[in-house]
Amino acid sequence: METGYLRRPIPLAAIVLLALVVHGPLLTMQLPLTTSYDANLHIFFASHYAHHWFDPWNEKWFAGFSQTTYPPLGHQWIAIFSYIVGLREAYALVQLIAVVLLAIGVYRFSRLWVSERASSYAAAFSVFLGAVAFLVYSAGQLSTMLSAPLYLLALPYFYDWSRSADGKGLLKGLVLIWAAASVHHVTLIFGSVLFALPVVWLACIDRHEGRSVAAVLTRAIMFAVVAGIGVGVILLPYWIAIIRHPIEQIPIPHASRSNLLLNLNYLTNYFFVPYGALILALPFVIWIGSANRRLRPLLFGFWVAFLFGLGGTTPVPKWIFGRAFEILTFERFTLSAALLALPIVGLLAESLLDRYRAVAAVGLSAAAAATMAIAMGWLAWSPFHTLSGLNVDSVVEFLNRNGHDRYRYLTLGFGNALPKVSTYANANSVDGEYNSARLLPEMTHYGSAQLTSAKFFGTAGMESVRAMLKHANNYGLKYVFVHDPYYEPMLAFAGWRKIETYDSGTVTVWSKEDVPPARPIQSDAMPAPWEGLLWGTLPLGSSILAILLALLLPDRVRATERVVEFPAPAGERVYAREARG
Amino acid sequence: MKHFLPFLITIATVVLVLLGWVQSGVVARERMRSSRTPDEAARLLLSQVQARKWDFAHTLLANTGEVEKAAFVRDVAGSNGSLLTYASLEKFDVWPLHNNGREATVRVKLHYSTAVGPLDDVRDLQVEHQGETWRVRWPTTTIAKVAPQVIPVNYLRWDVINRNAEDDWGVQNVDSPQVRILSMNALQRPDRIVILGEIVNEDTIPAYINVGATLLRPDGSPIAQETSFDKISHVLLPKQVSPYRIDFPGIKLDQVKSVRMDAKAMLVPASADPVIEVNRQKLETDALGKKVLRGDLVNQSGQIVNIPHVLAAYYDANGKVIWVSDGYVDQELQPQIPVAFAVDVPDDVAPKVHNYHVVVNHYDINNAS
Amino acid sequence: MRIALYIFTALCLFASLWSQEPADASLPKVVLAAENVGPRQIEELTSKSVPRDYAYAWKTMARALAENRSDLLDAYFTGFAKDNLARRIADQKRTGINTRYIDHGHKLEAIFYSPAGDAMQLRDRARVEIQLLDGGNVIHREQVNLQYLVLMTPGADRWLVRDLETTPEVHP
Amino acid sequence: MPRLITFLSLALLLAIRAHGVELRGPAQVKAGSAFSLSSNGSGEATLYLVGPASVSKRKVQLGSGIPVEAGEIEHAGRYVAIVCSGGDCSSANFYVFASDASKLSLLVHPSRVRVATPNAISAVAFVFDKFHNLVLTPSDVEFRVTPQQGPALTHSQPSSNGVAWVRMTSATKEGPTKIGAAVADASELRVVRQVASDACNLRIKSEWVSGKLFVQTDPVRDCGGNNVPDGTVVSFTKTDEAGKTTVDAPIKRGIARVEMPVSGEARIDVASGVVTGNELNVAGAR
Repeated sequence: METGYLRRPIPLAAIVLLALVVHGPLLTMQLPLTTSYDANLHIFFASHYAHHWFDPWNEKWFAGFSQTTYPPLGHQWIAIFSYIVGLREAYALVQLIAVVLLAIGVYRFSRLWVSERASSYAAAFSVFLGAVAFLVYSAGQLSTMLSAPLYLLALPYFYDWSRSADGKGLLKGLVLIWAAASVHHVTLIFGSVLFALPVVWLACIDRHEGRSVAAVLTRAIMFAVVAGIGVGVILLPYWIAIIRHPIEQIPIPHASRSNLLLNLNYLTNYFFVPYGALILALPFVIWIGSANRRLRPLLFGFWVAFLFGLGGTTPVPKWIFGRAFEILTFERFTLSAALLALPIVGLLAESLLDRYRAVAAVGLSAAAAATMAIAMGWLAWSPFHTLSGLNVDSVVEFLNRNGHDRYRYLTLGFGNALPKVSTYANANSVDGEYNSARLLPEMTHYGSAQLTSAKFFGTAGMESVRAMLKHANNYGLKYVFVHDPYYEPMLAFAGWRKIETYDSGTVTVWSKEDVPPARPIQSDAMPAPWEGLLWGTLPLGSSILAILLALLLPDRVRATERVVEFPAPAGERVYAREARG
Repeated sequence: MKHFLPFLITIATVVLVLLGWVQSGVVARERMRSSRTPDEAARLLLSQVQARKWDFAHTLLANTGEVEKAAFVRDVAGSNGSLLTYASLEKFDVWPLHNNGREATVRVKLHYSTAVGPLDDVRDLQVEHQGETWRVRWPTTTIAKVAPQVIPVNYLRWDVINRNAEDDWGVQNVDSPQVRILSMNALQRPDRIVILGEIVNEDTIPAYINVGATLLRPDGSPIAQETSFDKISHVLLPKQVSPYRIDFPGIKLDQVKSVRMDAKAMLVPASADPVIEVNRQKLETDALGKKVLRGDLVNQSGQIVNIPHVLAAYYDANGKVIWVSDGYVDQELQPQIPVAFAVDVPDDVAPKVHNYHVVVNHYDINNAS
Repeated sequence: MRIALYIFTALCLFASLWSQEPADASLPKVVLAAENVGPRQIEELTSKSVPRDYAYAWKTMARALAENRSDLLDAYFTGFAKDNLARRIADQKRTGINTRYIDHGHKLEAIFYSPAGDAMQLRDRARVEIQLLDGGNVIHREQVNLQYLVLMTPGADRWLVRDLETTPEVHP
Repeated sequence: MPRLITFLSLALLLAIRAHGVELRGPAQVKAGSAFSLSSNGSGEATLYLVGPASVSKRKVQLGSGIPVEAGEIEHAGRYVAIVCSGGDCSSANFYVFASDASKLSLLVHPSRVRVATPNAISAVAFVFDKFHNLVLTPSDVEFRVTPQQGPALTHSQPSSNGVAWVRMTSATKEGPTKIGAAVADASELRVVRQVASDACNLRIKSEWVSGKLFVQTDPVRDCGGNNVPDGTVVSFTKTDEAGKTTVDAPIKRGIARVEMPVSGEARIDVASGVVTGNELNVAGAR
C-alpha cells in the first residue's frame, strides 16, 4: 500500500474538479464563440432544433438544406439547455460536459491498459491536452469533442463483453456507442479502427484461460453488428440523405491535407500545438509500447492515428482513404493519436514520479500547463484568425426590418461569422458554412467552400460567387453584405449598388433592384415528416437511455489490481492485467 | 521484438515522411532555384511573384539596376486600385520561343484570380545568360504622367427621392425609365446558346437596366433563365446604348422554340462622369494568332478610373449585332493617359464583322454606389 | 421486446399522421371573367396571375383568421385590406374568437383596369361557409353567397389585395 | 366520426335555437352611425359583433334594444351580430355602407411624358369616406389640369364603383404640369413633367483650338423646338487611318462637346440613341 500522495492515484473526483477549474472559466467567458471556427456553426444548428425540433429542413442556408446530414445529438442538447440559459451559454455548458466526460473517458479507457494510478495521470493530462484546447477553442469541433469521450466510455464495456461475455457490458456499451454515433458518426467510423481494433486485440490477449480467440472475435463481431444496426436505425434519416445525395462535389482545399513540413504555420497549427509536450514523450511511447505485448495494440493504434494526423506529410492517408482524402480534414486524428498515447504517457509519468518524486511532479505539471498555455496562446499568435468575433448586430437588424427577410442574402468576407448572422436573422441565405449539405450547382461545381470566403479559393471561389450572383433572381438574392472590399468590383459590375454602410465602412450592404422576393426552392433532399420524427426522438433517446443505464446499472467496483513496477526487473513487463477484476 | 519494433516504427515513419517530401515537389522546386535554363529562370521569377516576395523577385532580374523595384511591383501587382491590385497570380505556364545560348525569349501565360473572375495575361520575356545562371531582363517602361492642371467638370448628376413607405397609396412615385431592346439575336455556339443585342435608354433620366432571357420549349415551359450579369452596362444615361449578352451553357438551339426577353429598368442615382474616349479601335490578330479588337481608353475626367470594363458589339454588313465580347482592363485609367485594351473576337465571327461599337463600363473605389 | 414493438407501432402511426397534408392545403377555385374590363385590356400573363394570387390571398386570409396570425397577411394583402384584417385578428385574439372559412369557390369579374395597369377593380361572387368559434365552440355557422368588391394592385412579383369589401348582392 | 358528431350537435343547436332568442337589426347602416339591435327574451346574454375589421364581445340585456356604437361599425361590409344566452345563440346580418366622400386617392401616370403625345397621361381617382371605405354611390370628381403657362382646364367625371378616370394628351411645350382631382372637400394634386422628344436635326461642327480638334453639336432640340435635357448621351464616332474613335458625351448646357485626336483625313459622325446627325470630314492636325 502506497502512502505518499505522489504514489497514489489521483481520485477521479479531483480530476473532474480539475477539468471544471481549468475549462470552466474559459467556457464561461464563451471563448470558443469568438476564437473558434465552428462554435457558431453548432449554435446555428442548435438554434434550428430549438425552434423546429421535428423538422430538420432548415431554409436558412443553401436555399434549404437538411440537418439530417449531420448527427444531431450535441445540437439537440444545446437546444434543450438553451430554453433555460440561452443558446450561447448552452453551447458552453455542453462543451464543458464534453471536456469533463473526456477526462473520465480517458481514465476508463486507460484502465484497460495500465494501472489505476497511471490511468489517473493520463486522465489528468487529458485536461491539459493541446489537441483538446485546439479542438475546443480554435477548431470549435464540439461534435468530435463530445462523441470521443462517449466512445471512450463505451470501449471498456466492449472489452468486457468481448472478453468475458458480460451481458451488462453489451447493453451499456451498445447504448453508449449509439449515443456517440448520434453526436458524430465520423468519430465512430474512424474510432472503430483506431480504438476498437486494439481493444479487440487486447481482449484476445486477456481472454480467460481455456477460452478461444474465436469466441472473443465472435462476440466482438456480434457487438459490431448490433451496434451497426442500431446506428443504422437511429441515424436512418442521415443514411437516406447520404444515399440520395452522395458527396460528389469538387474537393475543397484544406491546410490539414498539405505537407506540414513545407509550412511552419501549418506545422505549428497541426503538430506542435495539438501535441505540445507530448512530442517529448513520443520516443518513450514507442519504446514502452513496443516493450510490452499488452501495449502493442495501443501502440499500433497510436501510430496509425499519428500518421493520419500528419495529413499530407506522409502518403499514408492518401493510400488508405483514396478519393476520400480530399474530403476529410485530418486535425481530428491528432486528438485520436493523443488519446491513444495517453495511457502509455500515464505509465511514463508514474515511473518518473516514482524515480524523481517532487521534481518529476513539478516537471510534468509544468509540461502539461505549458502545453495548454501554448495552445491558448496560439489563438492570439496564429496567423489564422477567425472572424467569429465580428460584430454582426447591424446586419441582423437590417435583415429583420422592413420586410428585408422576404429576400435571400449573401455575406462576403464574413468567414465564420456567417452562422452568427444566420442564427439571429429571419432571412435565408444561399450560402452556408457546412460543406456537406451544399447541393446548389453554383456551389458544388466549383472547388471552393463557403461563398463568404470565396477569395481564398482563388478562381474556383470567385467563379462560384459569380455563378451564384448570376442566378440571383432565381434565388431572390437581393442583399449582399460585404466585409472585404475585394468583392465590391464584381458586385458593382453585376449591377448591385451600395445602399448602407456600418461600423465606419467595415461592413457595407449592397442591393440589386430587380430581384423578386425569394420563393421556396424545390429540393428532393427534403426529409419526409417521419424522418423528422425519428430524428427528433431516437438520438436524444439513446443519450437519455445511456444516462438511465449509468444511474440504474452501476458498474461493479474493481476488486483487486496487480501492477508491476516500472521498470520491471526482468522478462516481459505486465502493467495491468485483468484490471477490471 | 521489443527492440526491433521501435526501430521499425521509427524508420518506417521517417521513410514515409521522406516519401511525402518527394511527392510534394520539394526536390523539383530546389532544382528550379538553380535557374540552369531560361525556362527555370522564368519559373523561379514567377514563383516569387506568386508568393509576393517582391524583394527577392527583384534581385532575380538581369537588369535590377535599370528597373526600379516600385515600378516592377507596379507592373506585376498593379497600383491605384487597378484590377491587378485585386488579383493574385494563381498559376503560370512557361514555354521557350527562342534560345541562342546567350539570350533567349520565353513566353509566359499568367493566370490571375481576380475580384471579377479569372484573368490571363501573355507576355514574352527576354532571358539572359549571366555566369552559371539565366536571369530575366524585365522591360523598362516609363510611366506617362499628366502635367499639373485643372480639368473643369460640369458635374451632371441625378439624385432620386422616392416616396416614403408611410405615404398614402395614391402619392405618386417617379416612374421607372423607359428602355427598349433595340435588337436581339440568338446564336448557337459550340457549347452554348448566346442571346445578344443592344438596349437603349429612351428616357430623359438615367436608368439602371438588366436584361434577362428565358428559353422556352415548344409547349411554352421554360428551359432555362439567365441574365446579362456583367455583359451589359447596367447604368445607362439618357439615349445611351449598351450591348448585352446572355449565355446559356450546355443548351442547344434546336431544343428551343422561343425566347422570352425581359428588360427591367429602375430609377437610380447616377452621374454623367467620367467620359471615357475609345481611340484607335482596330480589329487585329494577336501574338497567339487570335482575332482581337484593340484600342486605347482615355479618361477625359480628372479622377482615376480604377477598373475599366470594355464591352464591344460587332455588326455584320446589314447592321445586325452578330457578337458581343467584353474584357476587363488590368490597369487603372489615369486622367488623359491612354491605356491599351484588347477583347477577343471568335475566329468564325471576325470575317463577318463590318462595324463595331465599344462601350466602357467602370468601377471607382470612391464612387461604388 | 413487446414494448419495443408498441413503441415502433406508435411511432409509425404518429409518422403517418404527421405525413398527411392538411385538408385546407389546396387553393380555392377562382374563375376570372375579363371580357368587360376597361379602359385597359387585360394582358395574358395578368389574366393568369390575378386569379392565382387572389386564390392565394383567400387561402392566406382563411388561415390568418383561423389561427389569428396577422404575420401571414403580408404576402398577399396591402393597404386598407391588410390594415382591416390585422385589426380584426387583433380583436379576435383579444376576445378569444376564431373564424373558419370553408371556401367553395369564387367567380371573379374584372370591372376596371386602370390605363397605366397599376390598379384593377374586380367583383367577386364567392360561396363560403363561415364558422365563428369562441374558445373552440362554434357559436355561428352559415353557408352564404357573398359579393365582394376587390381592389388589387401589382407588387414586386404578384398582385396584392388592397381593398376587400363585402357589398349587398347587385344584379346588373 | 368527428364530422358526424359536429353535425348532430349543430342540428341539436339549431333545433334549440328555433325556440330561443331572436335578434333583429336594419338591413343597411351608414358607416359610423350608431343604431340599435332589437332582441326578445330576457336576462343576460353575450353579444358578438363581427365585422370586416373588428370583432367585439360584450354582455347585454335581452328584451330591450342593444345599442351598437358608431365606433363599432366604421368599416364598410357585412356584419354578423350574434347573441348567445345559455348555449342558445341567434344571429342577424346587416351591411354597413360608406358614408360621404371625403378622401381621394389619385393615381397619375406617367410622371414624365414626351411632349405632344396623344392620350399619354391618365388620372384615376378612388373616392373614399373618412373611414377609408370606398364610396360606391356615384360622386362627381373634378379633374383639373394646370399647365406651366396658361389657364387651368377642368373636367367633371362621375365615379363608378368608387372610381373615376380621365386620359389626357401632353402639351407641345416641355415643362411641368399639375394635375388635380377634387370631390367634396377633398382634393389631391400631382405633377407630370413633360419632356422633349428625340433630338431633331442633330448637327455637329468642328473647331481647332491650340492644335486640338474639338467637335460639338449645335444646341440639341426636338422637332418642336424643346431643348433635349442635359445628360442625354450623344455618340461621336471618328474614323481615320489610326482606326475608329468613339466618345459617348452627355449634353451639358444644351450642347455636347468632345476633343478628338485626328491623324490624316477623318470622318466624324454623330448619333443620339437611334437618331443620327450630319457627317463631318476633317483634315489632319494643324
